[in-house]
Amino acid sequence: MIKFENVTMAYRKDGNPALNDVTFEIADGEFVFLVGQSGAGKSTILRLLIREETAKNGTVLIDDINIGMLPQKEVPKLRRNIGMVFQDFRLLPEKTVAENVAFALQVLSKSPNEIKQTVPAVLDLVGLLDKANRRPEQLSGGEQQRVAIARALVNRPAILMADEPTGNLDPDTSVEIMRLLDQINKAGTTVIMATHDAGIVDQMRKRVIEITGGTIIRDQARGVYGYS
Amino acid sequence: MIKFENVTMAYRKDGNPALNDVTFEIADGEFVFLVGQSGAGKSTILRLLIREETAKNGTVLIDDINIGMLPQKEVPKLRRNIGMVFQDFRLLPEKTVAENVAFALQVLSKSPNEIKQTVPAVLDLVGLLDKANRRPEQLSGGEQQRVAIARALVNRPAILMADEPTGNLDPDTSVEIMRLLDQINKAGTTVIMATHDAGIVDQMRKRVIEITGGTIIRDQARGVYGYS
Amino acid sequence: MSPFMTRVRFVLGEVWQGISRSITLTIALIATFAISLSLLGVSLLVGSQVNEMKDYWFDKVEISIFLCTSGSDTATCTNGPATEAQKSQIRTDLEAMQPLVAEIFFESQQDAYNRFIERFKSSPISANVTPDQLPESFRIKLSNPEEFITVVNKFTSRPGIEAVRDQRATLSKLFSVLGGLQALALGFGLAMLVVTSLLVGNTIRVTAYARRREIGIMRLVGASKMALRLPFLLEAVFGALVGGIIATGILSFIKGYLVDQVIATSFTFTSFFGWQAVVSASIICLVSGTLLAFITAWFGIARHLKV
Amino acid sequence: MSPFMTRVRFVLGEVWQGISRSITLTIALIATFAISLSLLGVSLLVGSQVNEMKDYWFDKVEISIFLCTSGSDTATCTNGPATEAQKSQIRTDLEAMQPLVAEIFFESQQDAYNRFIERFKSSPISANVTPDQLPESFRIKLSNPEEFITVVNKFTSRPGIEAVRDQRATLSKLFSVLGGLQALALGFGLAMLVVTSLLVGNTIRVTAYARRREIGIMRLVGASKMALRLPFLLEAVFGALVGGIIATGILSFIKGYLVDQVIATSFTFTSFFGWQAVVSASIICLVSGTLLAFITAWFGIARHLKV
Ligand SMILES: Nc1ncnc2c1ncn2[C@@H]1O[C@H](COP(=O)(O)OP(=O)(O)OP(=O)(O)O)[C@@H](O)[C@H]1O
Ligand SMILES: Nc1ncnc2c1ncn2[C@@H]1O[C@H](COP(=O)(O)OP(=O)(O)OP(=O)(O)O)[C@@H](O)[C@H]1O
Ligand SMILES: [Mg+2]
Ligand SMILES: [Mg+2]
Repeated sequence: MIKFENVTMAYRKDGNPALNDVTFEIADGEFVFLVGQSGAGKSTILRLLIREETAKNGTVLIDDINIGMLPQKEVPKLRRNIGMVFQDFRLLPEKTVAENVAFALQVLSKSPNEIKQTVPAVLDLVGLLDKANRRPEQLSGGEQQRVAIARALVNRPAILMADEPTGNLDPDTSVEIMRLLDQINKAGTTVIMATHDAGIVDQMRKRVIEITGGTIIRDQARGVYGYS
Repeated sequence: MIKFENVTMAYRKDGNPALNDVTFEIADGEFVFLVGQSGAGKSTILRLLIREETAKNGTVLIDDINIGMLPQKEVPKLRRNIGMVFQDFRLLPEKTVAENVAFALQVLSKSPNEIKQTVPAVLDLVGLLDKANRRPEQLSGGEQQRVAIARALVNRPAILMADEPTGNLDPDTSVEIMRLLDQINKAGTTVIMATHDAGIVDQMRKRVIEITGGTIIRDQARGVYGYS
Repeated sequence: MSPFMTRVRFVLGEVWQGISRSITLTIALIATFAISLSLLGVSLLVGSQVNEMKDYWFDKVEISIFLCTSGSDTATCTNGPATEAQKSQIRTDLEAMQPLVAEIFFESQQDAYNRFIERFKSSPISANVTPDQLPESFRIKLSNPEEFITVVNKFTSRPGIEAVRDQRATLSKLFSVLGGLQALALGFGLAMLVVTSLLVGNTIRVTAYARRREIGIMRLVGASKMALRLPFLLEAVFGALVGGIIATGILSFIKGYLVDQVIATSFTFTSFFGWQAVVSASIICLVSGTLLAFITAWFGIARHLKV
Repeated sequence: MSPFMTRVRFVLGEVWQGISRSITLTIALIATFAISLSLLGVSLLVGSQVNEMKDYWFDKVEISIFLCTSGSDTATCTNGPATEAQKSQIRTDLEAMQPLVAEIFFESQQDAYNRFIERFKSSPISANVTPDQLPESFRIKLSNPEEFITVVNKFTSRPGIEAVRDQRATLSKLFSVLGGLQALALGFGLAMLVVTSLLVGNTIRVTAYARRREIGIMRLVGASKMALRLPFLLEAVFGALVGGIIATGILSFIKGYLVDQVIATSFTFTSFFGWQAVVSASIICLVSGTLLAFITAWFGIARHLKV
C-alpha cells in the first residue's frame, strides 16, 4: 500500500513548493491516473516514491515503510521493486536495447540464462524484438519510449509507475501499451500513471487523481480526464 | 518551397530504408501535419530538412536549394533559418532556460540588447518567464518542451518544424501552443509538425501527410488524424 | 550458476563494456598511467643509481697504514724504517680484527712508486721521485667503512708507523655530493609521486564526470553503489595495470638500451644499477599505480553516486 | 555595438561559461598543463645546468708551458734551466696572440711548490719534495679553448721549454661526462615534450568527449564550426596559460629556493644556472604549451563537430 500523508516538497529551500500538503492512499493492485497541468507536480509524486527526491514535510509510505527515512543502503532495493518509465526515458546511451532491458534484471542478480529468455519476450511485447541490438540513439522517439516501458516491466515489479508513457506513441501503439498495463495490473501489480492523454483516461475509467499547483483537487474512483 | 523528390533514405547501408521513395511538396506559408505510427519515418523527414541526415537517393529541396548537396559550411546557415523543436528537446544542460533560448539568437549574431528584449517576450509566450533562470533538469517535462518551442520560435524562422511538440503537454497547454503555431503560420511561416495527437489534428483541419513504414499513404488538404 | 558467479560475470561485463565503448577514456587513462608511472619509475632508478655510485665509491674507501722510511721524521719513526717484526705484528693484529677488516693488501716501495708514476705521469714532478722516497704501506678495506675509527685508534702512534690515513677524508667531498644527489633523487621521486597522483586523479575524475549521466540513470534503475563503483574501480585498476606494464617496458628499455648500450660505454667512472633495481622500481610502480587507481577511483566516482 | 564586438562577447561568454560550469574539467586541464609544463621546464633547466657546468669547467681549462729546470732531460732542455731572455720572449709571443690568449699567469717554483703541497698534503710524498724540483711555468687561458692546438704548436720543441700541456687532456674525461649529461638532458627534454603533448592531448580529448552531447546540440541549432571551436580553443589556451604560469612559479621556486638556498650551499664544485635560464625556460613552456593546447584542441574537437 502506498500512502502520502501531508506531504510538502520544494526543490529549492526558498522556492514555491512543488507539492503542497498532499495526502492520498493507493491500495495494492489499484490502477491510478495522475493528471494535471504541465508543472503541476505529477512527476514529483513519482520521484518521491523512488526516493529520487525526499519530502520536506509529511511522510511517504510504501507497505508501511517510510521512504523518506530509508537508509541510503536500502534505496536500490526499493527501486528494484518499482518499475519506472521515466518521462525522458533515461536509457543508457552506450548500451543496446536488449542490454538496457537486461540491466534491470542484472541489478537483481538474475542468471544469464533467465535474462536470455526474459528480455526477448518483453521486447516482443512492446514490438521491438527486431531492434534489440540498436542503441537508443538509433531509435525513433516512440521506440525509445517503448524500450523504457520494457525495462520497467521486465522484472515484474510489485509497483509500476509510468510517467507519460504514451507521449511519443501513436494512438494505435498507445492502445497496445495500455492493454499491456491493464493486463499487468490485473495480474496484481499496482500501476500509477501520469498522463496528459485525455482519450486514454476517459476510455479506461480508472481512478483519477488530479493535481494543480502541487495540490490535489480531485480524487475520483472511476474518473475521466477533465470535466470539460 | 519545400520539395521531396523520390527520397529514399536508410540509416544503415544494409538495413531497411526509413524512407522509401517519398515525394511531396510544401508551399511557403503552409501548415502541414506529419502523422503515422511510431517508427514510420516522420522525424527522419524533418532530419533530412536540417541536414542532420542525408538522403541515399532522390533530392530534398528548400527554395530550390538541394539540401543534400549543400557544402558543409552552409549547413549552419540553413539551420539558422529553420526553427526546430526536437522530439527529445535537445536543450543545453549547462545553460539556463533564458540562455538556451538566447543561444538561437547568438548564433545569428544578434546584439545583446535585442537578445535581452526578445528572450523574455518569447518565454512569456510559452508561460515560462518565471523560470528563466533554471536549468533544464530543474524543469518538469512539459516545461522543457516549452523551452524547446521557445528556442525554435525566437528568431522568427522562415520554416518552423516541430517534432511531437505537445507530447508532454496537458490539453490546455497544448491548445495554447497550437494557437501560437497557428498565429506564427498566419504571419507567413511554413509550419511542419509531426504529431500523434489525434485531437489536435482533427480540430485544426490542416493538410495531413500520413506515413507508414517510410511511404506516404495519404496526403490530404484539410485532413483528420485517421479515418477510424 | 551461483548468484556470486552471476554477479562476477555482470561486473566483468560492465568493465569490458566501459572499456570498449568509450575507448577515448580508456586510452586516456592508460596513457596517463603509463606516463606518470614511468616518471615515477625513472625517479626510482635515479635513486638506485645514486646508491650504486655510493656503493661503488664506498667500496673504494681504504685505510692506509704508512710505515716509517729512512726519511720519516715523526716521533714514532725515531728508530728508523719499520722492522720486519713490526710489520708482521701489524699484519697479525689486522688479521685478528676480521671480519671488520675485510681485505689486507701490502704495498711495497716499488708498488707505491709504480702507482705514483702512473698517477702523475703528466706532471714533470714524476721525474724527480725515486722508489725509496715512498713509504711501504698496508691498505685495508673494512666491511663497514663507518667504523674506521676503531682501526685508526689501534694503530696511530705505534712505533714503526708513520701515519694512519683514512681515505674517507679525501672522498668526503664526493660523498657529500652523492648524499646531496641522493636527497635530490628522493625529492624528485616524491615530486613524481605527487605528479602521478595528481595526473591520475585528474584523469579518473574527468572520466567519472564524462559518465555522470549514465551513473545517475543506473542508480535510478536500482543499481547499488557497489555495483556502480566496482566496474569503475576495476576499470581504473585495469588502466593502472596496463599503464604499469607499459611503464615497466619503458624502464626495461632505459636499462637494457639507454644505460647498458649507450651511457655505460662512455661513462666508465662508476658502475650502474642492475636489473634488480628495474624489477623493484617496476613493482613499486605497479603497486602504487594500482593503489592510486583504486583510491582516486573510489573518491572520483563518489559525488556522482549520490542521487 | 558592432557585429564583430557582439561575436567577441558571445565567444568570451561561452568560454567563461565552459570554465565556470564544468569546473572539474577546467581544473583537470589546468593541472595537467601545470604539471606537464613544469616537467618540461625542469628538463630545460637541467640542460641549462649542464651547459653551465661545461662553461664553468671550460673556464678552468688552461695550457701550461713548463720551463726547463736543472733536472730536466728533454732535448729542448740540454742548455739547462730556461734563461730570462727565453722567458720574456715567450711572454712577448703570448701577448702577441691576444685575443685568443685571454689570460697569462706566470707560476714561479715557489708557487708551484705551494700548490703541490696543498694538493698532496694528505700524502707522505709531500715531505720529500723541494721547490727546486718543480718547474716554473706559464699558465694560459684561451678565449676559445677549442683552439688550443695553435698555442701548443707554436711553443712545442722551443729551447727552454720542457713541455706544453693542455689540461683539456686531463679534463677530457670530465668533458665527455658532461657531453653525455648534455645528451641525456636533451633526451630528457624531448621525452618531456612528448610526455607533455600526450598528457595534454589526452586531457583535451577527454574534455571534448565529456561535452560531445552539448556540441552536437549546438551544431543542430545552427552554430558554425568556428563558433564551437573558438570557445573550446580559447578555453584550452586559457588552461595552457594558467598552467604555464603555475609552471613558471614552480621553476622560480626551484631556482630561488631549491637551487640557490639548498643545493648551492652543499655543492661547491660548480656554478649554477641563473635567472636568465628560468626566464627562457618559462617562455618556452608558455609558448609550447599554448601551441600544443591550440593544436590538440583543434583536432580533439574535430570529430565531435561532424554532425
Ligand atoms: N540513428 C538511427 N540509426 C538506425 N535506425 C534509425 C535511426 N534513427 C531512426 N531509425 C529508424 O528509422 C525508422 C524511422 O525513424 P523515425 O525517427 O523517423 O520515426 P518516427 O516516425 O519519428 O517515429 P516516432 O513517432 O516513434 O518518433 C525507425 O524504424 C527507427 O528505428
Ligand atoms: N530539479 C528541479 N529543481 C527545481 N524545480 C523543479 C525541479 N524539477 C521540477 N521542478 C518544478 O517543480 C514543479 C513540478 O514539477 P513536476 O516535474 O512534478 O511537474 P509535472 O506535473 O510532472 O509536469 P509535466 O506534465 O510538465 O511533466 C514544476 O514547476 C517544476 O518547474
Ligand atoms: Mg512530469
Ligand atoms: Mg520521431
